[in-house]
Amino acid sequence: MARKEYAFYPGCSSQKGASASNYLTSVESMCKTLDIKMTEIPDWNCCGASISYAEAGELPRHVMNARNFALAEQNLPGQDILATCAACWLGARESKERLEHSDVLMADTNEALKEAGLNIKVIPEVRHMVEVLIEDLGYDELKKPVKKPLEGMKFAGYVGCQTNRPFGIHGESFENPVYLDKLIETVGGEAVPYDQKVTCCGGALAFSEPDKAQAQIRDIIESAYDNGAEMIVTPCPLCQANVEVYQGSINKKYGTKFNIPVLYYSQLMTLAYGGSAKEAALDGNVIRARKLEEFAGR
Amino acid sequence: MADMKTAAYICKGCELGTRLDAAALVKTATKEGKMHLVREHDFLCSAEGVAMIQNDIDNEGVTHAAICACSRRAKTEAFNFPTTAISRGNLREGVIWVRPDTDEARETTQEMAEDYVRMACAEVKAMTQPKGNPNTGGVKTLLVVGGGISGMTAALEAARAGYKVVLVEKTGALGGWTAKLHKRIPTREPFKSPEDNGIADLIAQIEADANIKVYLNATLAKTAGAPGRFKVDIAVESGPTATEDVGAIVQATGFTPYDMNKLPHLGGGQANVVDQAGLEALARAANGGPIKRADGKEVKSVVFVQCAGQRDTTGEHLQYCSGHCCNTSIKQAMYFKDGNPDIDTVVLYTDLRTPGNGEDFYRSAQNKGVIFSKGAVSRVESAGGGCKVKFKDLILNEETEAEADLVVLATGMVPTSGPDLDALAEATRVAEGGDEAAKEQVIQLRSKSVLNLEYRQGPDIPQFKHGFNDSHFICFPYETRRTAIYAAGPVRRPMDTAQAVEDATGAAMKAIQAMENAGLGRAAHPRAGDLSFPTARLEGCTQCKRCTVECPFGAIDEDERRFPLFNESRCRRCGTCMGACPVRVISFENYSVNTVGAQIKAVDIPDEFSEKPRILILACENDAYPALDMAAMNRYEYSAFVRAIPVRCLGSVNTIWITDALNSGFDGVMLMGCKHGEEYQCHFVKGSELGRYRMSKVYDTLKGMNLEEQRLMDLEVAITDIETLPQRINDYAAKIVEMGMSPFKGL
Amino acid sequence: MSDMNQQMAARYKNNFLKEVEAQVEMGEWVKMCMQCGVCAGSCPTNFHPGWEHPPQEIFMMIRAGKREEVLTSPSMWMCTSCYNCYVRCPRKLPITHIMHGLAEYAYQLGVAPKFQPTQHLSKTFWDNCTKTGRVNEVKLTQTLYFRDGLMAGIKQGLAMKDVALGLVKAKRLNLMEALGFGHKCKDIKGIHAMLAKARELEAKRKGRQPA
Amino acid sequence: MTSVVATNQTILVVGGGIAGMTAALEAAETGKNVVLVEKNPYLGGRTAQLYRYFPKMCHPTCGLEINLRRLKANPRIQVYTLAEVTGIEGRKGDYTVNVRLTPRYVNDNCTACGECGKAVEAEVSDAFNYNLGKVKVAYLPHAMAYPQRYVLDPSIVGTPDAERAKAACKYGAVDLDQKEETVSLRAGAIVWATGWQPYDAEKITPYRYGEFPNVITNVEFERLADPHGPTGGKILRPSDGREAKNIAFIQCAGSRDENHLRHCSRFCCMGSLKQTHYVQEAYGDEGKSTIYYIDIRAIDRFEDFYAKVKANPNVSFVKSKVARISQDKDGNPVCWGVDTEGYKRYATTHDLVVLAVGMEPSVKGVDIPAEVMADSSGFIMADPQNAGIFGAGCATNALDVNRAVQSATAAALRAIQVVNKVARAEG
Repeated sequence: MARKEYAFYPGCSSQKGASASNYLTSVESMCKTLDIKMTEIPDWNCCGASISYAEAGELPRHVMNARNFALAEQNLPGQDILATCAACWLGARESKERLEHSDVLMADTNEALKEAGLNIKVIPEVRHMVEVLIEDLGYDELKKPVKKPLEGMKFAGYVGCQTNRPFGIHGESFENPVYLDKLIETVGGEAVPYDQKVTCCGGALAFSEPDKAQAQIRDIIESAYDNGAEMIVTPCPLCQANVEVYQGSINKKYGTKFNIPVLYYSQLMTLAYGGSAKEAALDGNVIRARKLEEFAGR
Repeated sequence: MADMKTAAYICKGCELGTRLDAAALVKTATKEGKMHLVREHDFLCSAEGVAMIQNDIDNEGVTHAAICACSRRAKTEAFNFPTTAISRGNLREGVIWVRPDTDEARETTQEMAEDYVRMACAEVKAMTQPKGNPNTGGVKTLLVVGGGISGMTAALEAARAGYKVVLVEKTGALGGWTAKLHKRIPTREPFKSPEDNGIADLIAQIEADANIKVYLNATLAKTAGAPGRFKVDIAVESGPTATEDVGAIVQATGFTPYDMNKLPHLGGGQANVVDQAGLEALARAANGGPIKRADGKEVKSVVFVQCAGQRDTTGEHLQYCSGHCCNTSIKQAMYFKDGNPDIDTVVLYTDLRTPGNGEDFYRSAQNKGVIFSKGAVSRVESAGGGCKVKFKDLILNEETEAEADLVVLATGMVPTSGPDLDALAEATRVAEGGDEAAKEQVIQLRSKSVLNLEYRQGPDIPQFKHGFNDSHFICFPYETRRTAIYAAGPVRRPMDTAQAVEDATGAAMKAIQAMENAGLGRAAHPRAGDLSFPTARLEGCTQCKRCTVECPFGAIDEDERRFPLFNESRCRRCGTCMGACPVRVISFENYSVNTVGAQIKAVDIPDEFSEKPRILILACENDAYPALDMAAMNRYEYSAFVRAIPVRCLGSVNTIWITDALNSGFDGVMLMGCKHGEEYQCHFVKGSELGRYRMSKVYDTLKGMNLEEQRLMDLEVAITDIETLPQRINDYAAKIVEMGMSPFKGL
Repeated sequence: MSDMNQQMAARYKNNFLKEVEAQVEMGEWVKMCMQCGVCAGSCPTNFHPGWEHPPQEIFMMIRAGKREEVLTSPSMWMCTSCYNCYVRCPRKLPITHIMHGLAEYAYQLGVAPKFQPTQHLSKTFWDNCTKTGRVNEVKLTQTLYFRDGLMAGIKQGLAMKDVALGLVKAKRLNLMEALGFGHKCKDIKGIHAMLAKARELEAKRKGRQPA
Repeated sequence: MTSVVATNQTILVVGGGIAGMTAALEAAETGKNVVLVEKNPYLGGRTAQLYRYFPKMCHPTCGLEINLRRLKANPRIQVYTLAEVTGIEGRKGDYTVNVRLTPRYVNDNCTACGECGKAVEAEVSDAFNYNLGKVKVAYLPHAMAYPQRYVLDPSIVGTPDAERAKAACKYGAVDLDQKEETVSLRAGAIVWATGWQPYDAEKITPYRYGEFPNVITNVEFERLADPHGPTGGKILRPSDGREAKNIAFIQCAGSRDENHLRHCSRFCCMGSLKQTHYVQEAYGDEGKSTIYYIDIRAIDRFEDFYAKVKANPNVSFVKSKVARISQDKDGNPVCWGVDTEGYKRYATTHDLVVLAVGMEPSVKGVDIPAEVMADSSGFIMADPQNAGIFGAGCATNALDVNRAVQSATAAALRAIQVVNKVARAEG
């Protein structure tokens, strides 16, 4: 019997072969150590993300999330929904909030859900993995299993937007959240201070407005370098991808020589807990974190 | 005084005993101060030391005591002997704390201390302890002029405190402008909607209150007398003139809206353009139903133009902001929106000013769909069936226009404060020269008078800025220049009804206080409670009228023989009259030409070969003297050659003190007074200015004595000049040394 | 679509603020703006020269009835959903959602700027994820690249080749998905029925004819 | 044991700032007996911590001197400092109030000679200067502190400094045996004048107060400009002591903001306009001030003052609420935002940023008797039940000094109405 059980909502990008598959792998290893049990919500669907607003309109977006609520409630009663993706978490939480505050929306939503043979009475809590780690376990609990502290390694904790605004992690400030720095320190690493911690990476506009997005990504990486970071750590798949994969084109555009690995907190924790490079899915990084790979080898 | 028994007390605490030769000070007080009783004590302000003094008063019959210890500003609770004349020799802050503790300084420091002992003895002997005059008038009825919300509030609040009130209203009904309001700006949470103007209830309360006597259709024909004994003639339309005895006055005569006909470019005077008062009338006429224009058309769209003829930089219109208009327009926009949300209401503003909880009211208006645009209006023209408002949208940065059935101009408040006394005085001066136009002007100005005071200095209370009867002081909003007469409400300062209620209550408080103190012969602010008062030896008076002209408070009239006629309860005890008198016949019991003159004469002047100049400092007791004290507390040193005497105000400085000082061999005189001019700091209004003006005359005297002008130095000192003041003193001392000793020594 | 545009303008008697309040997600908040400009300053600022119109200006334009200018503006489409404006607004306006809502409305009315890339992304993304209930990243990328025709697509593709290769190497891009071997929901039928209903209800509530 | 002489005809005034002093003085000068309690060791409150007043640029200590003289001359007022009301029982016309007196460790014998201050060594941060500087553990709070008696910081007890202070005092004024005590007194009416506190700037996270040393508050800036402040009146940057010549003033820092204070604090616009004078006074044409604002609220005749400042070429106005502040490599604060008049982006570097923080009522969160009604911002409202407890000054609303004094004068009359009624009833 695991000490914590959750209705797991991995989200599209975390699936096998998808852009954040390494996130999922490392999360699974981490949770194994922490004895967190995650049961995937059967037949869950995409949250629609924030970008679909124009085509989707309002209700369809909420209905997409509502379907997941209904499935979770039906199959995993009493369990909080646990998301690892910042966008999934935000999208689902927004829908929850909106539905709970509007009887009209709620009624329409249930009418639409009926078409899929579903309906919702109570909407489960929607939690982000980071919330669960901090609020349900706490930094002390997270520190206990540390076998190999990541001593002498400097990380820039890149929080970005969607785990931070508008809901954020309880008790954190929008302008200078420190939970990620604390997680880094919990596993023995050093969190460098830098002023682009919550700058937007451009989000989905990395596709549609690459120049503008990449200008922001450049600022983020530059600041991380300037403050002595060897690696960047993030809780968000889109942040991870944007900041990692465009370094090449940014170098072309601005003549920079960026080559900084961008990792998930879950990868660091897996390693600190003694996990292998494989378990931490270090092979999933486009810019390989050599230093960590060696560390894992030791 | 036959039964005068004097005593001097020399304190040895706070290192006075070690830094100074106390025995020598005792000797000085005995031999030179000629005190009947001289005692020293190790710790004079201790219970034991105080008991010693009290015992001398009780059992030795001491009537006059010179306490030579610390500054008069220190240990006031300990050295408090109400029935005894007390002078304070300032040996601590005045001497040892501003002098270095070195052997070479010892001699001059001791000389300084001995002089302060001499001065304290001399001063106290010239003093008598004022007992106060209980016969200055004890009427405890309050006169309130103006029956608007301010006046009615003042009347009711005074009545609630148990005082009788006479309320005079010039129109046929109570209520004033507030009664003309459809509703008023909310005064309580949630600050979301206009609330009832509350006037009916106030009127009912007034009518039910036996302590309040109301005169309608009435004005003041004459106000004679002084606080505690005013006699007012009340002219009642179609009726005999009534006379009332009152003790104090609250002037709550309100305002009139700025005439919008002066704003043709904003459509003032056009059909379909009203001012805020006009809109209130339309709203009342609609009585909850749809608001209609004068031509009967239902208003479907309305534009509010803020700051119409206000915050004007051209000099043509009102320079000031009337404070309430933003909230008022918000309120009026709600008249429309609450009735019919589909009516377009636009407020054009440059700075929206809704202080405090007004912010909630602003938000509520937005929530109700009132549109606020930051725009500068250039023209309002009639177009089609309504108006076209041309303005620059400051956010979208473009010239644009809005159409509306009705335009409301937020014009400002113009106080009903009577004639400008300076203008009147000037006109009167010219008129006395026989100028007919001036005579006309005098009549015309006097016809605007509200109070018709029978005061030498004019029929109304002086105006401050823009015609408002406000106080000049931030800390003292009710510091009036006519004792026991207080302005309240929009006549004092532009304000809304809620503020007017608060203001009227405060004014009533001050008026009640003034009546109570007048009855006891006590002064009003800022020398509150002072029992001393000026008397004149009329035998010596030359009827020069300087005292009557210069009194900042209009306390002195002239009797039929043109002698000064003092109205004690109007007097604020500043001593300006005393300083003004060329023949020195005016004095207070405890502050006179003599109390200061004697101190000057008491100072020991070394001969001219001693290289020890003497510099007299006459320091304003409110700013300069505390600054000197605080410099001492910080141990900032200054010259041992100065001898400082606190004065009530530079205005009380009589030039004889300067000339006496210079004649008796002082080498220099420093005057320290507060800022004068437009932003004057003097709480006796023109005191420091007058003092300085008179000093300018002394320079001629100096020439006559073949003395350098620099022998007299005039410093403007603020209470915060703690560091700079000692430096300025030392610079002056150096200059005097450089100049050489005065030739008048030992003559 | 464009006749729907005229219909709407007519329905609200050219009172654009009222139209926005009724039609745009969170549009009822527009009137609460006090023009402090915090939103404008909070928007990621290296978007030089910035947007054509920042949020607070758009709100002012709405109040000033500049319907055409607002709906055809590219500004709303620049929103990265970073929520900086949202959390800093002293009047608590949900600005991010209002921006999305305005974009959505302009798009539904068919007056949004043509070839606006984010608009295309939005449609592509939604179609992609609702087709099977889950995102097919390869197809998503393809559609994005090839929106302007084959050549442009190849060019784009080449430009992004390194990115793609990197992801493939890292097993984070599965080209097999291109052939339809992607992740899918089981109850696709149910999802489609549910979404069709949702669209119908929303159109009904907002008085828009179904798209 | 302290004993307070008071009856049901006594007026209790809580708070010894300018509002409380005014209420006490106006009542006493009308012949009423007053007990004035103040939690600080001195009277004067926040006005004593201001350098100058708008619009006259005169000095608050001038008015304080007058009020202190009125107080010293008036035997009807009993003053208790280091005193806080802990409970009120009874009703209009007959209250029993508990007041907690914290030890000063210095008794009436003190002559303010300063020997104890010289003798002690330890220092504590200087609350009077908003902790911008330090004071000895035996100190006189400020040059015009009344009562003019030294204070021993509680931390001194049981330390060698305590013995040093005791030994240095020739007058037996240092009394280390003083204990906290609670006295109970009667009153017929109560004036609640507990004033305001500056809004906690750290809560306005985009401005990074507390993190960036060169971001300070308007109240702190008053102390910097004051010749008796921690810098001797020089306007220097906290980070490196360099002269701050290019200064940003950010309006509505906390005010008019539903995330912070809903209300407009009224005084801050005028406060910043005033403070641009300090910059001009200190650096002449080299001193540059920039005011970032939403609406300039220079109400009624204060408009004159605004006009004067606008005419100063060294002062510029930007209609914009600054979105965030960053810090460059030299520790200069950079203001980011958009000038809304015509939409211009800026990222402007300044030497120093002054946050015009708003007013929060001090009563907020403090346990005051149920009879006192506060609005949702914590300001005391006029009580419809017409009880015997009346708010005065900034405890009732966001007010400037002039209006606070007005309000206190009105409150004095309301209190007098109650005790006069009691007096009439008791004949």
